[in-house]
Formats: sequence, C-alpha cells, structure tokens
Amino acid sequence: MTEASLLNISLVILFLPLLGFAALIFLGKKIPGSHWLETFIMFSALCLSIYVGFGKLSYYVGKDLISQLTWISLPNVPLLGNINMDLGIKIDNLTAIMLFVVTLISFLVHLFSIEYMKGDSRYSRYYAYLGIFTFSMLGIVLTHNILMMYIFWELVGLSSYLLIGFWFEKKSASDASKKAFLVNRVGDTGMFIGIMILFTNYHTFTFDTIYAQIAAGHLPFNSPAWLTAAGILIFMGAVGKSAQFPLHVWLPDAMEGPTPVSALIHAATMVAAGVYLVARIFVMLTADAMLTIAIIGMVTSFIAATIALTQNDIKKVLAYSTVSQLGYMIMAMGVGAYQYAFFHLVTHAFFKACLFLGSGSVIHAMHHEQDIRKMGGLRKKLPITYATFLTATLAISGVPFTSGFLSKDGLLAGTYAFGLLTGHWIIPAVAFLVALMTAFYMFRLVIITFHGTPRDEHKYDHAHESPFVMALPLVVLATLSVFFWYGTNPMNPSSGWFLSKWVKTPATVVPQQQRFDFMKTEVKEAGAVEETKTAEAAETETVTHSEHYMHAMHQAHYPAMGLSIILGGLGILLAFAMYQWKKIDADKLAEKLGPLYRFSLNKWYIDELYGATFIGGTLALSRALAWFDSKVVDGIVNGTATLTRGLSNIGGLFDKYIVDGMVNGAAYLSGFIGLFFRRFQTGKVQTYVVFVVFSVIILLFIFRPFGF
Amino acid sequence: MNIYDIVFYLFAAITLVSAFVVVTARNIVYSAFSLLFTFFGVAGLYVLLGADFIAVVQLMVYVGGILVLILFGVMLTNKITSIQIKTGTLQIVPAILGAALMAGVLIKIFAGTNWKSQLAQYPAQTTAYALGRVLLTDYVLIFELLGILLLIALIGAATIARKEEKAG
Amino acid sequence: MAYFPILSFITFLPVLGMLIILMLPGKQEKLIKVLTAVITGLQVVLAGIILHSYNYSLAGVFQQNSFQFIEKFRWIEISGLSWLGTVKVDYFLGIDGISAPMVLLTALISFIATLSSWNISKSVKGFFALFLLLDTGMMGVFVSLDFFLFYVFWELMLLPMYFLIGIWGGPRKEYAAIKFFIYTLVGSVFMLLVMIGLYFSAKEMLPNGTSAFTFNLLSLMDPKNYTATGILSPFNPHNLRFVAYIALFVGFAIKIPMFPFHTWLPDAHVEAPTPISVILAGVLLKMGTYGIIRISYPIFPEITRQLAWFIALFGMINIIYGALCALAQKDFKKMIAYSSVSHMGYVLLGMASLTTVGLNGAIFQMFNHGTITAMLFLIVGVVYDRTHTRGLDDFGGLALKMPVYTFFVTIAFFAAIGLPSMSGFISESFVFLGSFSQDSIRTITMFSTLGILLGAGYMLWALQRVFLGKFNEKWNMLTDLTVREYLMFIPLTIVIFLLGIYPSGMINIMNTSVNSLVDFMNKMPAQFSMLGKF
Amino acid sequence: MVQVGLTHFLVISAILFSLGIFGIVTRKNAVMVLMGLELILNSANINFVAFSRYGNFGLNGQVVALFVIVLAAAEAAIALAIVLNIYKTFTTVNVDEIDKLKE
Amino acid sequence: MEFNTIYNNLFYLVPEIAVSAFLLLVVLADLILGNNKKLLPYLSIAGMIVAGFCVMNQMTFSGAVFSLSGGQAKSFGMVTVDSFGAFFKLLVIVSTVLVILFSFDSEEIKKSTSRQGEYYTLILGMVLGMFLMISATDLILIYLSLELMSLSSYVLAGFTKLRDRNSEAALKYLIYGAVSSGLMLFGISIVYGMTGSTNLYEINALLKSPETNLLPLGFAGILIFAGIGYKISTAPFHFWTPDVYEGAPITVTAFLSVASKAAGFALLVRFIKVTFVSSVAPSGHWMLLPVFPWKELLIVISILTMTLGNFTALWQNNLKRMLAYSSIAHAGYLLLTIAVLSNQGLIAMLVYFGIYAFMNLGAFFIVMIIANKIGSENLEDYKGLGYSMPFLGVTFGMFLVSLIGLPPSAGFIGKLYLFIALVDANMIAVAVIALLNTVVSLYYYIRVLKEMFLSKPTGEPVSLKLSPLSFVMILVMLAPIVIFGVYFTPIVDFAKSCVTILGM
Repeated sequence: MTEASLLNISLVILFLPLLGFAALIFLGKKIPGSHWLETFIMFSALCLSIYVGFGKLSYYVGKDLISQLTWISLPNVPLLGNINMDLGIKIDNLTAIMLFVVTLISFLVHLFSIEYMKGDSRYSRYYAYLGIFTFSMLGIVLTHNILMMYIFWELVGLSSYLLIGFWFEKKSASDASKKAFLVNRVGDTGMFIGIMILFTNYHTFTFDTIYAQIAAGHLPFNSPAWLTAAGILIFMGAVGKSAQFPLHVWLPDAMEGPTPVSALIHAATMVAAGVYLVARIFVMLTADAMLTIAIIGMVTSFIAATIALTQNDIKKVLAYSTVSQLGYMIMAMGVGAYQYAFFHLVTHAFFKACLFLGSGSVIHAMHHEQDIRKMGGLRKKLPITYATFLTATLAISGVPFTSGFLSKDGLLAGTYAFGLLTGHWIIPAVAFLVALMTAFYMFRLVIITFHGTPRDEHKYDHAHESPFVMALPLVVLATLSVFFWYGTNPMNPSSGWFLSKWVKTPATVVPQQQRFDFMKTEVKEAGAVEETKTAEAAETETVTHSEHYMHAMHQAHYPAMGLSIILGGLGILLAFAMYQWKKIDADKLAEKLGPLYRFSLNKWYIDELYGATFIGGTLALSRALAWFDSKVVDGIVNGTATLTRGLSNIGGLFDKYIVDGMVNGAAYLSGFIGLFFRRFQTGKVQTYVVFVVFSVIILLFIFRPFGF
Repeated sequence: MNIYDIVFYLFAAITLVSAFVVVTARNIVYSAFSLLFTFFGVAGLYVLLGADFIAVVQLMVYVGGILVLILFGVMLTNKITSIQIKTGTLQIVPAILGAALMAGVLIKIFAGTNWKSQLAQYPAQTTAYALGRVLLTDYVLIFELLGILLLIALIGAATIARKEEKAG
Repeated sequence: MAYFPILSFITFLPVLGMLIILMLPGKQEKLIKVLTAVITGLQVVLAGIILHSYNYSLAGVFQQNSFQFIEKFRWIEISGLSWLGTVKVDYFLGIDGISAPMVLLTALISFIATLSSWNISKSVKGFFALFLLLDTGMMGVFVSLDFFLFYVFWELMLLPMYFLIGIWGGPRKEYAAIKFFIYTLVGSVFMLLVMIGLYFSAKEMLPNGTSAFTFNLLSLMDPKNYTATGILSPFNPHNLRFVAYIALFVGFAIKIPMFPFHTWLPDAHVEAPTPISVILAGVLLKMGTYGIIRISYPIFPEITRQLAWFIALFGMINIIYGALCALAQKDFKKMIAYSSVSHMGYVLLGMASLTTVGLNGAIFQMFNHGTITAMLFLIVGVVYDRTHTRGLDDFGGLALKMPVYTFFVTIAFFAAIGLPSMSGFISESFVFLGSFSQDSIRTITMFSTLGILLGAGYMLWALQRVFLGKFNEKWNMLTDLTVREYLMFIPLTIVIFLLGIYPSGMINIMNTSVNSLVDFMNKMPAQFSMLGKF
Repeated sequence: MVQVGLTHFLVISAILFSLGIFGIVTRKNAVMVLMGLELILNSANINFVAFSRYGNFGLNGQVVALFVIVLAAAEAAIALAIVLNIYKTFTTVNVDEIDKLKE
Repeated sequence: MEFNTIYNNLFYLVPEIAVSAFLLLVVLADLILGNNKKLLPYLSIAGMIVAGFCVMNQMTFSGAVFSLSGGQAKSFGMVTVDSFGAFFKLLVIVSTVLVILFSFDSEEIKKSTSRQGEYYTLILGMVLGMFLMISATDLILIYLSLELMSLSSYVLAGFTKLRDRNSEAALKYLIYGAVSSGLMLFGISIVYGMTGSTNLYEINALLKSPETNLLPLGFAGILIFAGIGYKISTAPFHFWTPDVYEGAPITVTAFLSVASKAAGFALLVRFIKVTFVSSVAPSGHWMLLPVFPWKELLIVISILTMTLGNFTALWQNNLKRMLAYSSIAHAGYLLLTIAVLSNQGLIAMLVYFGIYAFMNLGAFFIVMIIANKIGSENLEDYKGLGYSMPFLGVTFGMFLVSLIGLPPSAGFIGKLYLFIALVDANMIAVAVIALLNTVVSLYYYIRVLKEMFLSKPTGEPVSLKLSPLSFVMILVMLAPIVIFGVYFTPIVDFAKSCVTILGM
C-alpha cells in the first residue's frame, strides 16, 4: 500500500467512469447489458476507493499524496521565466472521504436506476451521462490545482446539463437544463476571474504553491483587498454549483431530470462540490471573505427553508431543503466551522440521497406522480421506502442518534460560537430558526405522503413496493445516516474519529491582520493549554483556531445542542399537529398569512424578478443592439451605400450604380464629373472641331512659351 | 507702290474675298465656284513668290482635279432644284469667335516675329528642273511614299464609293 | 528538406490545380471535385510535413536567420533610378511560430471546405477554379515575408471571394458580394498607402553595398534601417507613424472584422454558400489579426504599446456586442456569423495584452476559432441543404430525428462555448489570463468575461430551439449524416479534442516566436521612439 | 503702303486658315466642310512657299507644297467617296444631322 | 545625294519595302484570284512575318538615312532606324497579325467578302504609314506618313457600309482627322519658316542657338502636338475616339486602339526627344531645351486625359465605347511616361505598351466574339453571360483585371513601372492622381463583370461554340497577361534594350 499505488489506483478510479462513458456513448446500443457494465464499473470504482480511503486514512492520515505532470509549459517567458501548468492529483483525507462518498452514491444511483429508468428509449445514453458525471466529479475531488478544478467544474456543469435535459422533448426539461448551465456559468465566470487573479500573481494554478506564496507574505497585487476579492470570486463558483442565493434558482428546476439524477447530482455530490471548493480555498479566505460567505450561506438557508414550507411537489420540497442545507454548510464554512461543514456535507450527502431515492421510489410507485397532495397513506404500500425515508428525515431534522444530529449540532455550535466571538448573533439566530423550519417541512412531507388516508385511490391501488435493486440503495443509505458510523458518542461528534482523526481545520495562510481575531495564532502560555488541543497540535503542527475559539466551542456546544433538539422537536410537533392530528388547519393558516404564504409558495418571486430584470433586460438589449447593428452601424459605416441608394433612386438605377456609388461618396462626384465630360461628346463633329480650335488657343495661352 | 505690290494686293484680294464667299455663301454652287477663284488667287501668289511650277500644279490639280471632284460631289449629293441646295450654317458665334481668335493669334505671331529673311533671287529659269532633281534625289522616299498613298487613296475611294453587292 | 521549396509548393499547388481544371471540360464535374479534393488533401499533407520538420526552438518574428523554410530571391529589380536607387521586391517566403499554425489551418480548412462543396451544382468548374485560386491567395498571405508580396496575395484573394459569394451565393448575393468587395478594397487601399509610406522610409543594405528602399518586413522592423527623413521613419521628428498605424490597423480591422467595420460579415456569411462561409470564417478573418501581429506590431511597436488599451477595448466591444447581436438573431447562420465577431474579439483582447500567455492565446484562438466556426457553418450547411431554411424557430427536436448530427452539433456548440477539454477553452483562458495580467487592461478583461456567459447563452438557446423540445413533424423527411458529412466533421472534432486535451502540441510551436515577439515589443519601443515623438 | 514682304503673305495665309476653320465649323453641308479643309491646306502651302522664298531655304518649301497638293487631292478623293457613302446611307449630307454616335 | 547612296540607304528600309511589296502583292492577288479571297489574309500575315524578320535584323542597327544634300552637317536624314523604332514596329506587326486573325471571325468583315482585298490592302497601308511614322525624323515625312495611315483608317472605319454608324464614324474621323492634320501641317510650316528645315535633327541644332524666337515655335509645337495628340487620342483632341471606336468595325477599332496609338506614341516620343532635348543626363533624365515647357504640357494633358477617360467611361453602356474611353485613359497613363522625360519613363512606356497591346486586343476580341453571337455590345445584353459562356467570361474578366492593373496581372506591372518612374521623377502628386484614377477605373471594369456574373440572364441563355482558332488566340493573348504578371523580367529586359533613340 505505497503512495504510488494509492495514487495510481485513484487515477484508475478517476478514469474508469470515463471508460464507461466512452464505451456506452459509441457502442451503447450494440452492447445489450450496457447498464450492467456501467454499474459494474462503478462498483469496482467503489471498491477501489474504499481501498484507497482505507489506505490513506490508516497509513498516511497526516500526509498529502501528490503526483503531477506538466501539461503546458511556457519556457523562458520574458520577465517571468518559465511558466508551467500542471495536471496532478492530490489525496488528502478530504479527498479520500469524498472519493468514497461519490463512488458509493454514484454506484447506488446506478443500481437504483436500473429499475427506475427501465424501458427508456435512451437507456444506455443515460448511463453514459452518469459515467461522464462521475468522472468529472471525481476529477473535482482529486485535482490538486485550481485550473483543473475549474475544468472539471465545467464538465460537471455539462453533465448536469445533459442529465437535467435528459428528457429534452419536454420544453420544461430543456429550459431547466439551459437555466442550470447558464446560472452556473455566472458563478463560474466569477470563479474564473478569481483564478485569473491568482495566476497573474503566482503564475501557477497549484493550490499548495499558491498558498505557500501567500504564506510567504506575497499578496495578490500586494493588497489584502485583492486577496479577499480572489476568495469571494472563487467562492462565486461555489455559489453557482451549490445553488447559493442569489444563484440558487436553477436547482429546483433541475428536478426536471430523472429522480436518481437528482439524488446523485442535485442532492449528494455535485451541489456539495461548492462546499468542497470552499474547503479547498478555506486557508486563503480573509475575515471579510469568510463573513461574506457566512452571510450568503445564512440567507440561502433561510430563503430556501421558507420556500420549502409550502411546496407541494415532493421533489421541490427536497430540492429546497437541499438548498437550505447547503446554505448551512456554506454558512458553517464562513463562520470557520470547517470540520462540521465538511462533516455535514458527508452526512447530508447520504441522507439526502436517501430521501431523493426514496421520493424516486414513491414517484415510481405512483407512476410518476409528484404532487404530494395526491398521495397519502403510502406507509402500508411501501414499508421499506417509508422506513428509510423516515430515518433520513429524522437525520435531516437533527434528531439525536442520527448522523444529521451530530453534524448539524456541531454546525450550529459553530455558528453559536461565532456569535459569541464576533457578536454577529444574527447568524446563529437564523441558523436555529432554519433548524426549526427544516424539521417542520420535512415531517410535513413525510406525513402528507405516507400517513393519513390515500387521496388518489386509483393511483394508490396501483402503487407497489419497489423491487430489490431500488430498495437496496435506500437501505444502505438509511443505515449510513445513523450516528455510529461517525463516532461512538452520539452526543459529541468531535470525539468521533471522523473529526478527531480525519478532518482537521487546515492552517490559514492569510496574514494575521486579515484574519478573525479568533483565528489569529498567538503565543500560547503554558498554563492555558488543554491537553486535547495540545494533542491535536502535536499531530498537525498547525494551529488554526486560537484558544478562546476552542473555549467558545466548548461553551457553545451544549446550549446549541439543547436548543437544536428543542427546536427540532418543536418543528416535528408542529408538523404532526397540523397534518396528522389536524389540530391546526393548515389552509386556514395559509389564508391568515395570505401574503406570506403566497410569497413563500411562489419562491419569493425570485424567478419572476430575474426574468424581468436580467434575462428580459439582456434579450431586450440584444434585440436593440441587433437593430442598431443592422440599421445604424451598417448605415453609418457604409453610409455611402445608403447615400447611394438615396441619390441613385432617380430612375431607380440603384443596382446599376451601386458599384459606382458604394465605394465612397466620391463615386457621385466621379459620376457627375463623368456627366460633365460627357457633355462635350455631342456627336456633332463640327462642335468637336470648335473644341479643338479653342483648346489649341487655350493651350497656347496656358503654356505661353517663355517670354511671351 | 510698284507693280509687284499691286499685283500682290490684287491676288490677295481675289483669294480672300472668294474664300470668304466660299465659307459664307448660302448657295453651295456659288461657294464651289468661288473656291475656283480662291485657288486661282493662291496660284497667283505662288507666281509672285517665284514658284511657277507650284502655281501650275496648283491650277492643274486643284482646279482641274479637286474642284471638279467637289463639283461632282455637289451634284451627286444635291438636286439642283431642291431646296437642299441652300445649306444653312450653325454655331456661328463660336465659329466667328474661334476664327477671329485664331486669326488674331496668328497675325500677332507672324507680325511679331522677326523671321530670318534674306530674299532669294528669282530663279533664272523655271524651277521645274530643280524640283524634279530634288524630288528624285533628296525626297525620293517621300515621292515613292506618295505613290503608295495615291494607290491607297484610289483603292480606298473605290472601296467606299463602289456599290455594295449583296455577297456574303 | 530545406532545399525543397515546400512553401512555394504548398502555396502554388492550388494554382496548378486551377489550371488543370480550366483545361478540363466543364462536364467532368466528378473529376473536378476529386481533383480539388486531392489538391487540398496534398496541401494538408504538405502542412503536416512542414510541422513535422519544424524546429520549435527557432523564433523568427524579426530575425531572418531564425525563420524556417525560407525562400528568398529577387523578384522585381529596377535599378539605375536616380533618387530611388534600386527598386526591388523580394520573393520572400518563410514561416515561424506565428504563421505555422495559420498554414496548417488554411490547409485543413480548405480541405474540409472542398468536401463540403461537394454538392455545388452550378457551374462546378468555375467554382472550384476560383476556390483554388482563393486557396493560393490565403496560403500566400500567411507565408510571405515581403510586404509587397503580402499585398499581392491579399489582393489575389479578393476577386475570387467576390465571385464565389456573388455567383454561388443566396438571394441577396449581389449586395453581399459587393459589400464584401468594397469593404475589403477600402481596407487594402489603406494598407497600400501605409505600405508605400513605409517603403520610402526604410533602406536596406544590398549585397553590392548600395542601399535600397525595401518592402522586406524584417528590415522594416529594424529601426536602424530607417532613413532620417522618411515620412514614417521614427527619426523624422514630423513622422506620421501614428496616422499610418491607425490606417493600417483599420485596413486589417475590416478583415477581422472589428466593430464597427463588421457589418459586411453577417451579410457575406448569410449569402455565401456553405464552403465559402467555412473559408471566410475559418481563414479569412484570421488574416486581419495575423496581419496585425505580423506587421503592425513589430513595425510600430511603440504605437502598439500606446494603443494596446484601445485594441483591448475594441476586443471587448467585439466580444460583448457580437454576443448580444448573436443572441437576437433568428437566422441560424447569422447567429454564427455574429458569434465569429464575438470570438474574434477574444483574439484582439489577447493580442492587446502583449504578454506571452495572451499572444499565445490569441494565435491559438485564431486557430481554434478557425476549426470550430468552420464546423459550426458546416452544421448550418447540413441542415440548410436538407431543408433550405435557416430560421432558428423553424425547427425543434431535431435531436430525435438526427441523433448523430446532434452529437456533432453538441460538440461544436460546447466547443464554441469554450467548454474544457475542447480547444476553445484553452485559447480563451489563455487570452483572459494573459490580458488580465496586463495592468492597463485588467478592467476591460473583467468585463470581457461576460462573453463567456453570453456565449453560452446564445449557443444553448439555439441548441434548444433547433434540436431540443418537441419534434417539428414538418421535417419528417430529414435524414441523418451521410458519409461525406462524417468525413467533414470527424477530422475537425478530432482536432478540437486533441488540442483541448493536449494543447502543447500547438503551443510549443508558437511559444518561442511569441516569446521573442513579446520581448521585441518590450525592448523595441525605446529605440523606435528615440525622439520621444510618435 | 509698306513694301510687300513675307509678313503680308503670312497674314493672308493666316486669314485663309481662319476662314477655313470658320467654314469647317459653320457649314452644314459636308462638301462645303471639305472646301474649308482645302482652304486650310492652301494656307499652309502659302506659308511654305513664302518661307522658302523669303528665308532663302532653297526649294524644300516648294517641294513640300507640291506634296501637300498631291495629298490634298488624295484626301479630297476619299473624302468625297465617304460623303457619297453618307449620302447613300443617311440621304443627307448635313454633318450636324449625323450624330447618332454620341456621349 | 547620289544613286548609290540611295541604294545603300534602302538597306535600312527593308521592313518598309517588304510591307509595300506585300501590299502590292495583295492588290495583285486580289485582282488575279478574283472571287477567291481565302489567300489574302495569309498573304498579308506572311508579309507581316517577313517584315517582322527584317525588323529583327535591324534590332541592333542605329542609323539615319536619306539626309538632305543641302542640309546642315548635323543632318542625319529623314528616316531613323534604331531599337526604339524596332520595338514599336514589332508591336505594330504583332497587333496587325492578331487583328488580321480577328478578321477571320469577324462577322462584319465576313459580310463584305468581295472587298476583302481592299480591306487587307488598307491594313497594310496603315502598317506602312505606321512604320514610317515610327522612324520618321523629318516633319514632312511625319506628316505624310501620318496622312497615309489616316487615309487608310478613314476608309477602314467606314469599311462595312451596311450599317450607317460605320459611315458616320468614317465621316467624323475624316473631318476631324483632316482638321487636325491641317493644324499640324500649319504648325510644320511655321517651324519650317523659323528654321528653314523640316529635319528634326537640324531643327534641334538650330533651336540650340540663342536667337530662336519662342512664340511661333511654341504655337507650332502646340499645333503639331494637336496633330499627334489626335492620333493617340489625348484630351482635348480625343473627341473622335469614342464615336469612331463605336462606329468602326471592331477589328478596326482594336487596330486603331493599339497599333495606330503605338505609332502615334512612338512619333511623339521621337519628336520630343529628337527635337527638344539637348542632352541626356547620366541618370537617364532628358535635358529639355528651354524653348517650350513640354513637361508641364504633357502632365496637364495626361491628367486631363486619364481623368476624362475614366470618369466618362463610368457612364458608358456600350462595351466598345467604354473600351474607347478606357483606351483614352490609358493614353493618359502612357503620356505620363513621356512626361517623366527620362529613359526610365521610356522603359515604363515600352513595358506598359507591350502589355497594353495584349490586354486591349484581348478585350476587344472577346467583345467582338460576343457581339458576333448576340449581335450587341450593350452592357444590358451581357447579363449572365458569365454562365452561358464561362470561358469567355473568365478570360474577359482576366483581361479587365489586367486593364485595371490589379496584381498579379501584367497590367499591374505596367502600372508599377509607370508609378515608379513617376515617383523617381519626384512627380508624387501626379502619381497620386493617377492612382486615384486607377481606383475610379475599377468601377466600370467591375461593372462589366458584375453584369456578366452577378445578374440574372434576361433572355434565353445563349450558348457559344468557340472556334478553335479564337480559342487559341484568346489563350495566346492571355498568356502574356498571366505570365508577365508574375515573371516579367523578359519583357522588361527587352524594353531596356530598346530605349536607345538615335540622336544626342
């Protein structure tokens, strides 16, 4: 289990899906069991990544494995010397974990799809797309430089485009895919500018090299402001991919794609890539950048949660919950709760995937009915689905003994501590509020879907539990959303191996005065050192968080936990009250809060807003410009042409004289000169003679010989 | 005012007056005939200039040849009886202007220039001999050339004038 | 290898073909087409040979000794003049890292265009004869190192193009052809004036010790050669170099086409037959930018530095303006025409950066845009041949009927959008990286990145309107690609991906030259503007 | 009255010349135009002869005059042929009406 | 001047003699053979070829013959044989042969088979006239040879009497020509009066003496220039050109536009060079005698000419007429080469003329073929001819391109040499004007192509079966246009070897 072997194997993992893609796209129709092939490929990839993860986390836990090769080299550039652009992979703990997560979920989704997508006309194409997606996602996970990150970023965008628009016959689907790609492009553009800033200053794309230079005190354009800018701009990429406000609009629409796809891409992996990116650039984030990120995350989670409250499409609800959870993670990153953010990313990946696949099986059972108001009482029909779905719901609501509880609680604690340290109390406040809402709408969903009495008898009767290949993934994922995978202590995540051993907050490289106070490294006086921390410090020789941050975390831990449990419970209670026991009439309530309700139901009218402003504006502008171009520019630049037309309309000789006319206005002059000369050609020879005689005389007078 | 002068002015008068008639007469026949006098007058001037042979040739070729040709032309292209015979004139003004200017310029030049003038003696006998010698020695080339020129003129005139037979 | 005049060969091979074709009877259409294909194919082979035996370590740009495949001999020599001394024009060919990609591009595109012109039916003989003549013109422009020769080839290209558009074009071909002709002519008149001005400003040493005015581009790049009084000589305190630069730039800008001189392009494209659009977008547009890099830059380095900002500005305008116009088009072909305007904007931007990365990007972008846009026009051609309509809204759901076609379309479109792993991405990022690293135009660069977004916008919209959504039953008779069309698309696709995944293949060729050019542009202005006056 | 000299002859030829031009320009009838031409030739001839006498240039002048006369004959021949031809085709010899070819 | 000297002198006149001999042969053959006219053209071609050989032999000669016994010592004689003359004679011969070949295909000439004898006789007559014009150095000879040529061309212009425009052309040409030559003669008489000689060399010698009175000389100069200018149709003596070119049979038009123009130019050059140039500087520039401002005159005239030609051509719809104006314009360019007054200019002129001959003849020839087919020379009737007659269309296009002077056609080279000569003589402004004129000329040439290729055919498409002869001829005339366009060293070297004008 040498480094080289691990690196090579992870390369194999990376390229296996691409292989599958190539195979399926070109001869998918010819291979009968092509989907099995692809699934098998994913399975082997999974095994390999388990192997890699195991090796990495058990043998090289504190060490980053890197291998790279020069892709483009620009030798002896004037003033800059050599510029090299490398391709390379880097395996650190994050990578190892992500490898596992991605391959696992991808595999499960493959498995799930075998039944779900059966009989689709473009069956093999579907698997091909899944393959290219997995490839790009793994690329993001593995890469060690930001250019490659960007490349795979775009490729992921492409595959998401293809998968969302998989049923492109539906206008809505092709619209959604286009929207997704474009909205992502917005973020990516920002990200690219960020990359440009880095490259311009460091002439490389490799993270470590860049960070090393920053640590050495070489700031972009020698100003911390640019560093902040770089951070925020790159973060914009994450805003796009992780559907953060204001670019979150694409994700709900993306639900037009097949449900397994939603599970894989739009719940578990791709959207998480944004968080992963932030984790990657975490060390170069200045305080301002982090605050921005935190706020954006906060806003996102809040908006999404509020919207999720009122949606009736099962997938829409899940979509918005995803958005809000992603907002959580981003927020956590922003407040410096790096570990918990990533932790939540992993746990969320599992239970959200579970939820989506569950919804998939529901939809499958209901013959592609997605409106929860037409469901109900499915509990009996779909026991497995129900069980798994419920587990995942508990997890997302942060009920104890679930993985969700662990990560979410830590995350909330992080925000709480942040409040303590910086006084930005708004962030924790919103965070907890969202926790409440989450619990509420998730249980609303469960209750309306599975409990009560069926509303659509006909569909209900035909509903049936999903076959094994669909059930299996649900079960796996459900089990994965239970606490013991992550740590022995169901109450305190940080003691679990996941956080204590694998995921460490990396040392920031930002100059001191640009950090939050609590992230400043200060000389530690011997007394106040906790043993746990020293142990950590001993393991990773970097100190990221100051003493009193740790202190604050401990201080925040239990209040946060308690608060979250209470709020979660409250939310669940509320849900039951309203939809199970009908104590509170939901519709009445809705009427009472009419405006608010509609506001939430219509997703804060954000789509309409964008439609009116950006999209409408651009299209209008483009139309105006096109007119301007054809009329004005054309008109002015070859105005002579129009001039020609105007002048030579006499006799409608436009075509005849266009050649004379168009070159330039002189053409007219020339024409008239011509006419003038033509006058002389009267055809009367005697007139000619007169001319000759006169011209002789005139010539004599002009060229009077010298001395005349 | 010796006899020479008188004769000169006489011929000059004849020449110019008749020439004037030529270019102004409304009746083409008149002008044709007055052209005769012009030629005659010019011939006279030649004599005064001691160019007897030229004078003779002038009379023979011009009067005997060209003038007859012209008269033929007149006859062939006009019916004496028709009104056609009176031909109009056109662009008088520019013509007068041009002609006057030209004459003015020429006279100015001719008068204003001091030509190298050493009066040649009248030839003792007719110039025919001398001319003949010169023609066949110094100017033999041109002499031959004129032969060809006349041939060409002959052929050309024939080509143009002869009736086009509808062949080919 | 060095002794074989391969450049002359690759340049005049088409003329040979043209003569043969003119000899052939007009009825032998098949033969003529095959012949043309063979000729252009041979060109590709020759280009391959050239690249194969190309020495990456030689820079070229301004030293003759590091140009490659040089052919130089006296073409015109008029001696015994009084103050002109000896008037001479050299037949001077040679390539360096800047022109080598263009040569390859020209060969490739010509070949593809030949294939795509297979179903030309109207007076085939004339078409292919003119086509080959055009080919020679384009090739010549890229290989000639003597301004006069350059100009001759430039003009040579003009007439065939005029007829190819004017005869085989669409309904308004006449208008389009004349518009193209007039624009280009005006441009070349400007160029001519500058050329003459330069000619009378620089003298070059002849072997026999006397010095003579020169058209030799390399000599014109050396300030030492300029006379004290020449109208465009930097030593002349009242020189007109600035004006000349503008004039020359306009001359080239018309070809690029740079806003606001771009309006001939949409008309020409819409009216021109597919192969000609391919040539037009694939090669002709590059001549403008190539000319600027090859001539304006090294000959007027100081003014270039002065005006780099404006060049970048126009680049930005091109990018955004073109993209917005494309967004509004209803005509498939017109949209792609405007997309060319937008994409050429990247080239301008990269050039303006005057950095290695930027210039590499610019030239690389020239090549990539050549291939990608060629493919786009071929795509339009395919659907136009079948349906004789180009309205973006007349279609819909073609993906169902023509999956393979759609496959290639998707590739081409995403390549145009600049998706990674395709060549367009590399060049565009290089352009941006380069121009961003130039302080003066950083802001412009940031705005230009809007182009990435808008580009994706109109491309995807078009993709959706034509290929996705409900299938329009009207086009039931549509058939998928034929073998010939495969032959057109596959090579381009391969090139696009190859250069996207292994860009070094192209960049290594350019880099040395670009480096020395950038170096030149950094060092020279001091010498050129030694009187501190432009 | 002054002694008649070279100038007198020249003046005559000058006037003759001008009259010739006048005739050519003014007369409609082609034949009369030809007469004008003859006048011009004659005036030139007068010059030659006069010069050759007063400048004492030998006989060249007279020879030239001789040639010119011959030439005049030839020209007249062709001219009239053409005029006749015109008459045949246009049934008029009015030069001013023969202006189909113009501009 | 004794008989044997004459005999010796004749040796220099072999080409002229050959031409005259064949002229007579043609006449006789015409009479003997009766209705069988097939032989005549070949006979005349043979004559041209023989004459051609004689001229070749004279390439290296340089001498003047038929000097007047009475004249001054300086007198060289009235005929000068030198390489310059030889060049133009060859040009005349070539164009004559081509024109004769044209006549095979010309409908107009075919119509009047019975008079073909006269036709070829007259052409030979013209050739003789041109030969003498080219080499004459005596004003009388100049005048008479010019008249010889004119008389023949008057007749030829009206040769096909069936169409009234021919007769009209003939009449106009006649009257106009007669007047101009009359003016010229008068001018000559004045010169004679001043110098007592008609021999250019003598005149030159006399002009060097201080007490020349300039006024009459100037006037005489202008009058003589009027005579020559009418031959080479420069404004303001060009008026006959369009009418006659349009009216005359195309073969004759072509002939006039090339051969007689060439002769006229040769004459003009020789006249100015021999008469008014005192010496040639080593730099090749001609030292003009301070008696008359020829340079200025020529510049003004040429600018006027080319401008008028080009701009008026813009409005022409009759191809022949348009070409007439274009040939006027070209005369303007050519005049500039003389205005340079240097050997360089002379080289430029020869090069230009060598090329001009081919492209102009070619253009006229194609116009003729098309006219034979569609019976019209109007631009409207050329619509879409590019398709119905692709070969003609393309070749015509090439000729026009060459006439414009776009690279890489030979026309460009001609222009190039012209402009270089101008710039070298510091006549930048003139060069620019000429350049602008070229641009203007572009419009009307392009217009033709536009009609041929870009316009819908109006009538039913005409198809043309090209006779092999004309096919070959077009190629023959096209070859130099294309070849000299890229490789023109031969013609340039030839021109360089032909700039020696006897005298000085």
